[in-house]
Amino acid sequence: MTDTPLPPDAPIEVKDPSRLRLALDSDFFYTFKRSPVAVVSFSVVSIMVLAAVFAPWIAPHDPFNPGSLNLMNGFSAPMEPNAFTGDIFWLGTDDQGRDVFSTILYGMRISLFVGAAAVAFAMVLGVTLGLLAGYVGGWTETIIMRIADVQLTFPAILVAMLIFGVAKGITPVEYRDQMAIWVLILAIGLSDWVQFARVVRGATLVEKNKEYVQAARLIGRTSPAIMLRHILPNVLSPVLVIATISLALAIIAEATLSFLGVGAPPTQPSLGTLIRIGQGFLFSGEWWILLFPAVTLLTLALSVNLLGDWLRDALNPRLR
Amino acid sequence: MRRHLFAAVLLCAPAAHAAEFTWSETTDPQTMDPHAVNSTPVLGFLGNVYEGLVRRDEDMKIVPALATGWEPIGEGEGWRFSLRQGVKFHDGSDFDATDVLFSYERASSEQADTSSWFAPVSGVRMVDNYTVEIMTNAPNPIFVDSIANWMMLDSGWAKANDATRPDKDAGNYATLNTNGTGPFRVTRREPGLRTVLEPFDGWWDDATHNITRAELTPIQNPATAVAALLSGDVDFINPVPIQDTERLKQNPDVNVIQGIEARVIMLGFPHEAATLKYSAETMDKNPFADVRVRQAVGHAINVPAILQTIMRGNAQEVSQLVGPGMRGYSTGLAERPAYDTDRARALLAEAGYSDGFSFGFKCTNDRYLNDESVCQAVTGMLAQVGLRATLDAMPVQNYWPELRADNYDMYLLGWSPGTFDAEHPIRFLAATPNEEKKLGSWNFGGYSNARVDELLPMIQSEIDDTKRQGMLDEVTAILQDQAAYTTLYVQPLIWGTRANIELTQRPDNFFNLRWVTVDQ
Amino acid sequence: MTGPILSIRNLTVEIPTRHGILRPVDGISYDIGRGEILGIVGESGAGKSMAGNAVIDLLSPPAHIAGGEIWVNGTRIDQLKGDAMRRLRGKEIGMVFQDPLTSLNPLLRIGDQLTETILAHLPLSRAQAKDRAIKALDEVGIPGATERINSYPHEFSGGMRQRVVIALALCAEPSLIIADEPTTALDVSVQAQIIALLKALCRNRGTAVMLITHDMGVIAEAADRVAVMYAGKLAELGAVRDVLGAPRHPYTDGLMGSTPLASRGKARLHQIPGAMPALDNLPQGCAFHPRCPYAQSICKTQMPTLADGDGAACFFPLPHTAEVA
Amino acid sequence: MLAFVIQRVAQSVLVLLVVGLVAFSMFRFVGDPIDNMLGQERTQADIDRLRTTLGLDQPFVVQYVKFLGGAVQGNFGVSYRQGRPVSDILMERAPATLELAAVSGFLAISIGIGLGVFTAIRRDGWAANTIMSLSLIGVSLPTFLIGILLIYLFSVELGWLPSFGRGDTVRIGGWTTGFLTESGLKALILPSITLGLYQMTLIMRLVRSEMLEVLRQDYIRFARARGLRDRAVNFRHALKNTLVPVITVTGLQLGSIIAFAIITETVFQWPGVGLLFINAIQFVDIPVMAAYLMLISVMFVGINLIVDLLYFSIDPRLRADRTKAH
Repeated sequence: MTDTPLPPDAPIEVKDPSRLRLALDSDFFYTFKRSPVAVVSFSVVSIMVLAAVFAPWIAPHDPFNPGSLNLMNGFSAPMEPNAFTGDIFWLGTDDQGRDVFSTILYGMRISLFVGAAAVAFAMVLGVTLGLLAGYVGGWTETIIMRIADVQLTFPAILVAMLIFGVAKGITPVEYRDQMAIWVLILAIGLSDWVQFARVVRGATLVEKNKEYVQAARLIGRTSPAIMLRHILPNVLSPVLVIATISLALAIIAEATLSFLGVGAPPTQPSLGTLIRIGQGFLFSGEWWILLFPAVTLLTLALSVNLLGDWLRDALNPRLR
Repeated sequence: MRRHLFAAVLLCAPAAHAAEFTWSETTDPQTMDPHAVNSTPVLGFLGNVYEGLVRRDEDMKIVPALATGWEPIGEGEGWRFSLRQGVKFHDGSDFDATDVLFSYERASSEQADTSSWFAPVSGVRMVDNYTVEIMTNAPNPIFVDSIANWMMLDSGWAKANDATRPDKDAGNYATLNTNGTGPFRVTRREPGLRTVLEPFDGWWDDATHNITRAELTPIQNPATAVAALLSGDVDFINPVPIQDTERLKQNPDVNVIQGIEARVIMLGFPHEAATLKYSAETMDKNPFADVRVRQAVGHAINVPAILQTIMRGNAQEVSQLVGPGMRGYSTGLAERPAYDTDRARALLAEAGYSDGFSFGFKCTNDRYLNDESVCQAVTGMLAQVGLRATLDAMPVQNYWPELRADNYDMYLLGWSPGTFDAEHPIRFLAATPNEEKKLGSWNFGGYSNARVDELLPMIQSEIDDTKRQGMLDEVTAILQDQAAYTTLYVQPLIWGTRANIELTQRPDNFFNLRWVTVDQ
Repeated sequence: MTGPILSIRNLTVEIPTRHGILRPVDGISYDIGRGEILGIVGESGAGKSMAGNAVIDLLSPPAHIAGGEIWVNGTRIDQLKGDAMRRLRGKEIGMVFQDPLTSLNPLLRIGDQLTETILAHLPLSRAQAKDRAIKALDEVGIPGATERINSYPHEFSGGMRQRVVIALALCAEPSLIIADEPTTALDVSVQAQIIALLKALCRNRGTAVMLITHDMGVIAEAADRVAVMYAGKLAELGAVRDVLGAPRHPYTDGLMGSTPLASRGKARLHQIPGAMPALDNLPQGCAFHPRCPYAQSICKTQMPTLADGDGAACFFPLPHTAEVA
Repeated sequence: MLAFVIQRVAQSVLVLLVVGLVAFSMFRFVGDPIDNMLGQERTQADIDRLRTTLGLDQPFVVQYVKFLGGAVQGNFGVSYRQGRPVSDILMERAPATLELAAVSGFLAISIGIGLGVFTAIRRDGWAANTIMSLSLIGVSLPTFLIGILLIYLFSVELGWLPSFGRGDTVRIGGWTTGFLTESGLKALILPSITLGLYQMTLIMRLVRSEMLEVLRQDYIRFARARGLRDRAVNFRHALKNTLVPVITVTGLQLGSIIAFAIITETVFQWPGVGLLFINAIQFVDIPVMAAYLMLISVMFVGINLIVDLLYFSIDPRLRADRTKAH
């Protein structure tokens, strides 16, 4: 082993026990094992995500292909053979004859996709602007924070409606269905980034004056490098916590938007659209159209929230 | 002993003594001015406050109101009306011919939304204080029908409050206040919140209702409206969501009143378009211009299935532009094209589209009853015969501009005839669009047929009923053979009331308080 | 009242963790008499603060007292729970924390914090409590106490704030003060003032003080007797003169060797090799033996105990006769 | 202090201008208002005439400047749907939303802080854990569903509470209040729970984590070491320090209550500005939509300002070095 000194930045190849082993008996995983809430909610979330991803193979029917629907199957109760066609559906069918169980799986796919993408978009936008505002300060900070004020004025619902109007005005109809999903993501994301920005800005202001940042500046690291490699890791834990909570809220926001008629397209209902349709049948006796999607949404959002809660306590060293 | 006495007293109280009545609809009437907006919610509500020369009875027949009688002048150059004497407006002033003249000038003015009713009118003359002559530029047998909703305003009151013309832009005194001759006065108006009516004791007709106070509060969310009816917060809701009809019928303290509305739901085609706008297969011709393709659409849609599930058996199939029970309905042509997917595929193959084609299908999602669900069902059925539709359902305020700009390959349309006569839809939907003659203004597809255009004026001026009906049947037959529109069904009209309420329902969805009785 | 204010008999504090049960305090015993200052010294992590917190029952769970007895003014307090213990804190045992910046509630005036504590223990009217508070501030050397009583903590310097903390600790006339590293956060000049203040208060009021520090200089300055702790156990106990002058435990000797004392002139400082063992893998026998230059085989197997009273827990206490060196 | 307020007010005016511009530019795509204003038998000539009288045919910039000109004098133009000045309509409908927001805000804050403190103090107690999980339901179900279920339970099944509307109100000067009538109060219960539940959960979780943080500070240990009662330690010492950071976030939360009111008002048919806004969108009543946005942004900016001022008054450290601009 030649003993020329290693360049300061080169990663030091230290032969250590497998990374997995290290992760497995780290404190983080230790507290995870011991907290029943975390284990249960994590498994529920993963089951649901898997079910959503493999929906086409699991679901007995394809609810999104209008051709395959038989309208006469509409409103059949769970497990009871339909009066006209004799088909049996585990969780019954909705007004279009769509099997509620398969539509929940497909719907969850859209809800999770929209939720996750919206939160990711909000996180990236919020964190970058937060870092910029906190680190650079001065005019940039004021401008970003005032933009945040403007953004807070527009609640998610409003942003979605306006963007929908604009998007519908522009895109030709055959792309409209795909467009609807992306508009939803944009709308929910746009109204979420503010909280990321605020938290990151606050944390950056604190980290900025710390010695290790001044040290990094001393050895000539460029500002973006400092922000990304030094400040960001220390700011990540609150961001992660907000991300989990926002994921649950984003899924709910999509449901609320569809209640106002601005959600996913009618031929591809998301979980939220299903609940909106189901809400219409609350008094008419077809309880299953509302009950099952609502329970699914509740469990999904509850587990994501519980996971987020546990994550916040686990990641927050001082609280342990 | 005391308890019995108390019970006894209650029993002998009059069966239906005076009562308060609350009802809700999805939309609040925009204005109190009877000439400002020509829409069912507004005219339906104001029908309780203002009155016209004539009015419709419980079976939609025209009966005298402020006019006691009328007869044609000469060979149909116009109509002479003799007015009712001793009629008072709510503020006590008298009703006479000057008010009719004034109401004609106001209702036919440029600012009024009801000016189209007076297109056939050449002039109005006052013979004496209680006789009026309305001259028409051509014999017009259904003129009296078409002015049932033309309501009389008091010229004195309008001039005093500077409301001689309806004001759509900034609104005026008549937008918020009323002074009619009708059975009820508006005592409180909070737009969008609540409107309160109280009986007008000086009414010329005898009141058969027993209401002391009536309040209309709009409820937008259907589920909340049903909850309000079930919990007794309101006595009557219009409409009852279709899916809730079964459940409400089983509920002892709620009644469901079902009938058919005048609105016909149909699918429209781009007759004069050169190519399709939203087709994935780039084609240089417009398949819907070929009658066989349009007939294939008619055969591909299983209307009975739609009525059975989405409409819960509450609607009626229809084969022409007006529903049964309307004047001029062709009873002989009541057959719709049978649901026959093989026939549909054969027709498509015949027309050269054996493996079908894709196209854009535009729909509303908040205008007609369950419109979005029906469109989804239609999309599914058409897909089974190879007609691959991309459904685009949107709120109604975005819908009309899209249709006017021809941004569709097929569209959903609902039409309710203003005059409850078969001539009305022909004038607006089937006549070749013509701006000056105000024809075919809603004929987006640009359907045009020389014979139909030739027959329309003759129908409008034909006094003899049987001859008029013959011509109407001929037009209906042409439209059916050409499959100009694929008519689906007539919308149901479902009202829900508390068990202790009796009222009368009419196909025009006008709600008359004067026919309501509440027994405590 | 001649007995000791505080007497601890083989006090043990345990913390159950996933690596097994840790004993930061493992069977220590000592007394503090009236007006006496007992210094508790040792490297950081030796369990000094843990002992102090155990006395006033402020151990943060899962740490808890696992054995031994604590007597204050002749009454046993380690079994007291809830309100009984609460009434004791502040009234019988006062505590002074290390960092004056964080020890005072930033949003409350110091006057309010003082009167609040006084009224919690003494049956006085608000006005009497206020006078008492002003007298307490005078006593700890705050100039212009009557005006300053209404100012906020952030309006005082570090040294002044520590004086307020001491005033707060004393205002209910406790008979014992536990001072946990009271001078560590202060700069040297202020340290001397605070030490002088503590000694004066001790003499005038006869309060017993448990002075926890890692700074031998402070011990030499302030303490009457001193207890040296190593890995949760008492290494040596005795009067300051004897322990510092002629340390009998090799660890104390090592500590003295690495403390620059005026009396030692320019003698080279030397450093004890190695580091304090972590509590979860204590060496067999005497915990200090891996670092002890005089360690013998017995040290590696058996645990030396401290005979009650002064002395050193070591099989071969200094000064060594020839054969051992 | 004054300099700070002036600076924030200047920034707020800028925010309002931007809000107006963004809102106005988007309205052109939301639909064509003319269609809803004219009945079935209108002609193209009618449409064009109305378009010119409403000034909708003028270029976008002209419309925007005209709108701003009016807005400055408090004249937001005339509602297309009701044909009445928008400012009158807003004045009529604002009390309903403000009262609902006030009640649900109060509910959210009082219960939020109460439960937040409780779950922080009894951190591992079973009661605290159940409250924490139950409260999650408040954030795991969409507001409209909670509303409908409450109506179903309390109005339809039990019949205790009205299912919609605001009950009778009493007019005092320009303001109509529901607090003075029994039916008004009963009508307030369900909507304020629906609206407040979401905010309450967020505030509770925030207070809990802040309180846990504060309870670990030295001055709390010192307070305990001085033998103060738990009540004094938890409430006078810990709570006061917890509230400082809570105030800023709670201020923003209350702002979003008004925005969330849109859904609650739609479900309960509550005659507030939220419902008015939804009607305006369906009817493409641009003046009302623009005025609503302005009203909301004024409220938001106002709340932000109040929150900052509150921050100053509570934390003496800030008062000391006044120059530190926020």
